[in-house]
Amino acid sequence: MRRYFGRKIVVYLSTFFLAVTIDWAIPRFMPGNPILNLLTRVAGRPETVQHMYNYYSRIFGLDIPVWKQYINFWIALFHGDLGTSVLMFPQKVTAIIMRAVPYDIFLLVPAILLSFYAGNKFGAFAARTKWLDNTVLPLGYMLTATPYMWLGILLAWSLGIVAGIFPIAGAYGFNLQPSLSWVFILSLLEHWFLPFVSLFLVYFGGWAIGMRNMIIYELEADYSHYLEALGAPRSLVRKYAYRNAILPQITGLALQLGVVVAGALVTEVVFSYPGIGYWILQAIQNQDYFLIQGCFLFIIIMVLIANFIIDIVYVIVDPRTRLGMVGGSA
Amino acid sequence: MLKLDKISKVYSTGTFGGKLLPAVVDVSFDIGEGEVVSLIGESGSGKSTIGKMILRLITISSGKIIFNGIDISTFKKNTLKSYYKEVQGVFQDPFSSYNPIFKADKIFTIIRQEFFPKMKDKEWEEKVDSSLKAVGLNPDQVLNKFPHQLSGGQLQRFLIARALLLDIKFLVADEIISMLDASTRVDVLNLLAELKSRGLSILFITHDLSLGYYISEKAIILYRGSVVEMGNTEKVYSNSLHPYTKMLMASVPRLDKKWEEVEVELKAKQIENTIGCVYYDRCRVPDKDAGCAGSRPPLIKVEQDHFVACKHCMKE
Amino acid sequence: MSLQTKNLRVYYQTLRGDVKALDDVTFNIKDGEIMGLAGESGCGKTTLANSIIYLTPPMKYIDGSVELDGEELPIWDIDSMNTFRYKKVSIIPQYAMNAMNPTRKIGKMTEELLVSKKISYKKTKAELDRRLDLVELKNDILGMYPIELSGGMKQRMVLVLSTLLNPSLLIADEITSALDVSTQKAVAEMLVEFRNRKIVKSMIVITHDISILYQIADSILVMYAGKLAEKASTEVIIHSPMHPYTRLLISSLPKVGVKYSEKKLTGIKGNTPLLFNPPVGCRFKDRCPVAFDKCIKEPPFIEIEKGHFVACWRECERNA
Amino acid sequence: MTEQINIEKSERMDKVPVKKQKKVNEFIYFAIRNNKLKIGLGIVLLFILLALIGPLFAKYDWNAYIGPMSQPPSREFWFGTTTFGQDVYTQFVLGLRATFLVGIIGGGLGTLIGIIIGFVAGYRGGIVDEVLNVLTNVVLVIPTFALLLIVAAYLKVRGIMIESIFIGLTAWPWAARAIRAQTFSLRSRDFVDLARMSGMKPLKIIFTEIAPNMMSYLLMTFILQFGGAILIAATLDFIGLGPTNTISLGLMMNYAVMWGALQFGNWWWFVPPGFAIMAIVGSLYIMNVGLDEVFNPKLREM
Repeated sequence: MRRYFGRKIVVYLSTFFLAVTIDWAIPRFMPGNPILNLLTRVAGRPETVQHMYNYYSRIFGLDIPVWKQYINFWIALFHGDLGTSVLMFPQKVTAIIMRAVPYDIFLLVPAILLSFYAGNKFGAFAARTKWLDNTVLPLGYMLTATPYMWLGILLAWSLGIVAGIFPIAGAYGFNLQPSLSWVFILSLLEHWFLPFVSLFLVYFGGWAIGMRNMIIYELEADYSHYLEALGAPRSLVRKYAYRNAILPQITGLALQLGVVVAGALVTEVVFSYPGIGYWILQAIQNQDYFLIQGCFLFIIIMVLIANFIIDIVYVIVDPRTRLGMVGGSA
Repeated sequence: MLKLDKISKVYSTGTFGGKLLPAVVDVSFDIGEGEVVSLIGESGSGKSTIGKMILRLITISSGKIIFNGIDISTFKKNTLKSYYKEVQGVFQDPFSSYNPIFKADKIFTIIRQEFFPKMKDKEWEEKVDSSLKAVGLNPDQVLNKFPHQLSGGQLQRFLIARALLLDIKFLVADEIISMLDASTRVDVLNLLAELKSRGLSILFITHDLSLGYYISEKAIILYRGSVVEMGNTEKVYSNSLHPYTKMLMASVPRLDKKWEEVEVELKAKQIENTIGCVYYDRCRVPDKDAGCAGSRPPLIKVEQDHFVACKHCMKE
Repeated sequence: MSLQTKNLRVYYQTLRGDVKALDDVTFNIKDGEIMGLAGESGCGKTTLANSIIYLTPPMKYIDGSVELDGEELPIWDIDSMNTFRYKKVSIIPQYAMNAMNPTRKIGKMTEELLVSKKISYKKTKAELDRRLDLVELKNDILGMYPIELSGGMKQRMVLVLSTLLNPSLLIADEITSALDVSTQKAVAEMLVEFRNRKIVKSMIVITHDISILYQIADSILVMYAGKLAEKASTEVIIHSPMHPYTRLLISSLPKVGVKYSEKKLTGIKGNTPLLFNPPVGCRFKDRCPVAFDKCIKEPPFIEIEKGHFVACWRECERNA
Repeated sequence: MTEQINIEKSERMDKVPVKKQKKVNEFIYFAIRNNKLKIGLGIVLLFILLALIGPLFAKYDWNAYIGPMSQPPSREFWFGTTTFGQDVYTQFVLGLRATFLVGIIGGGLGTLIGIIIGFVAGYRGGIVDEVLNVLTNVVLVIPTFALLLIVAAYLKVRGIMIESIFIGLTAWPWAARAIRAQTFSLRSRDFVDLARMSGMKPLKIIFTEIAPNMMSYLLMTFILQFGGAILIAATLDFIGLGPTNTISLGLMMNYAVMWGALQFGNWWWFVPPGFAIMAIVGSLYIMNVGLDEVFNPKLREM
């Protein structure tokens, strides 16, 4: 078990180190001069130009040796300083991210957990039931092959514009101010629903087929055959197979997190939902490199933390890892 | 011709916070020309590890293996190839020894490519035919077939024929008949005995005591990586001294004698005495003492050609 | 009469046609009998075991019957067999090492299995503890996961588990082959002990190692290529076998004390036939040293002496 | 399929033995009876055909404002027109081409890197394996999408090629891991030891002994990588980080949303590209399950 976590920590630290380095290196080594790009963008506002020029020179300044720039980057990072946004000048990048995060959590956590539960149940139910396997599971494959934004667009168009049931932009009504009133909460939920459903459906398809494939192997495992040979009812055999098949699904969740997050980003773009994804699009369109960098690092850190939590959950649910026998396959 | 000098193998289980696992500990013995030596042990005793070390398939952690006066770890590309020309191995699972998607002959083709690239087709065919005949196979029946079309016994002989294509002096036979059916076992065993009479040296690795007795003149009993008893086969069998050897002898199911009443060990072999006698935890010799637990007994000569690693057993 | 099979025929369905894995199998086992089932790989041993308890595709029931304690087993019907499985007939499978759910504690798994068969775990618990004691396992094993056990321990745990409901018939399929000789002996002797204590009425012990059967079995049934070759008491099979196959098989076994240089043993020439289209008549005739013209016809499996059944024309003639 | 072809190639034989034919037959037998494989392959081939010959029927430049704005599908404009009056059909078939290109290059590169790393790590073992393992795991936990995003954001000019290569460079860890595991298990088989005892060089052992056994597996890996690359590309394109000099299915959706296709109800603009991606990738996945059933007897329906 110590080895298992030792390995994980090496991976996490290396990943974090690598990500920060990439984040630092890209604007410095990519073709073109980011400072000039930025300055052309803000050229219309003379009062900020001088200020920003000084600021950028300090960050990208050629007078400081490269290694010092690198170290300064790390120091700033540990002080929670990801720079200042150009788009929202003079707001700090961290402040923008922190404002967006609650929306992401609100959207992602229920979508992941509910789809994980429902998808696995459904996949297990469909496996080895011939007609379901042949009719409903292809649907699962199609769902997991659906581009997130497309499903979002379809839902926004059909339920939002054509049917007019749900709003399709923002996190709450434009005429409302955040407050703890019923009107506001209702508006929040209304705006939340479509992005949630479009994420949920795609994730659901993925879990369902994943479970279907896993449980078939478990149902063919020796322990399943032994139970059947002793005349145990189908329900017990399936229960065991399900419990064992869910373990690789948990690992799957850890590995899929990156994809899951990407899905959330584009879905937020479709629905102009003010999470990180929305800000990334804004940052890209306005060439706000500090905001892009900040969002990138933030996503990395979040994914690593989520991964770590999943690892711990895995160790708790699988006795084999606890006993240190299969810890090697990090 | 082959001499093992205090060889050990330690497996480490990973780079990060790994454990060290000794598989073979200070094993020394030697095999002369035309001699068959049985290496007998239960699963996990390190017997296959020794075979693989001789075949240079795994590295030796410490100690030396000397073949005709040369340390085999010094062999590099070409010298290693000439080593393989003289030393070959056959393994337990006949089906795993063949690449399932190719025909069984592939193992011959490889030999030709690597060792006899210049040989003419005709000459090669004759060579293959004669070595197949030497192992009692009919070339027409076994050539040009896929492994699953041949029986286990045929496959094992086929492998021996492969070794015979080379000019081998030494063969490592690792459990080569344990997966064969009773009816064909003896034939493969007899084939080994025949090769021996032609001057081939064989290390016969087995867990089956009766097989060891049938074919070898020297027996080595291995327990958890250490030699506990070795010597002339008859002496080791009829005058077993080490409590482990005795226990083994009593547990073997025989056809001529019902099982004797001997205490058998049921506990998991988890507890491990790492500094003392390897058998300390399971040993039932009444006068086992702190000395047994504290230091590993060396192999002591009890009679001509008979050694045992237990100081309490010699008195009898 | 504990177990009685009559003209049992079970085939394997494959793309290339049916494999006649069990062809016209008729034998019986008395109460209290441990019958050893011996033969080379692919002779139908495991098929026979599975047919009696767990006949699933690609295995296909053709005809014949199996009676246990005078009651016919509906072996062709997966569902109605469930009432007999475990309670009347039970198995220790070949894969006993992996037979327990790796992520369940052993005790918990036992409990769930019993409950699923509508049996109270609480009431059985005392007996379970006694049985564990009998096989020299501590009962805290119930709080462990299978991975924490050694091979021999798992084997014994499955022995206890499979026999917990005192089945009439226990099938032990190659349970000692994966074990070291020392543990092998212990496990084999436990099988005998279970019979002696009448936990299990009778047993079929399948192994390719005849010398183990000599130690524990009362009778031995030798199979060859999906057919029965010979059945008799253990002593008779080992010391005065009649079927040429049995004879050759036994004489080819090396024994401690036999040396190549002193007594050269011989094997059986040829290979076992493929069962897609088995040879007509006696299936052993192509390898048989004493085959003659009559072997073109199929020899019946008949009782030549009391309790000694053989399927061989030579023996028929000699006795006729 | 590849496995069988490989047998053919590597063995120069004049007469075909019975058993071998049976093996090929068995594969074909199950392949043509496997609906998943047939339907999946059929749909994918249909789209490939459309991508190949579709552009030949396109009458316009994809970027030219050629007709009336926001026209629904008609005889003149098969898939209708955009808010600016561009022909959706032309965009769609060219986008399909781009999609398959990304799949082949991105998926191919991902598979290739996966194969190299998987083979080396699995065959060499030891410290090399440990290091490659950490590398694989590091790339595996990085949300590669976020990485692509930051790289793409800084690249001013982007073509399909660049996009595919970056996708390939980040998508391999899955494949590497799976191939490593397979190689590792094959490596410990005795026939590899036998090859070593014949003095064969490691590279030759990998390519002549290990790889041929994994052909079906490698094929399936490629299919999965292919589908994955298409999805990632669509996502990147959608947030405006796709190619800057051509059209793609993801870009079509991007433009559609950006220029009010939803509000104007121009469904013909955003439905076809998304549908095509879903159908292609979904069919690939279904095809993969079919192949798995064909190759793996355990999974065949009972």
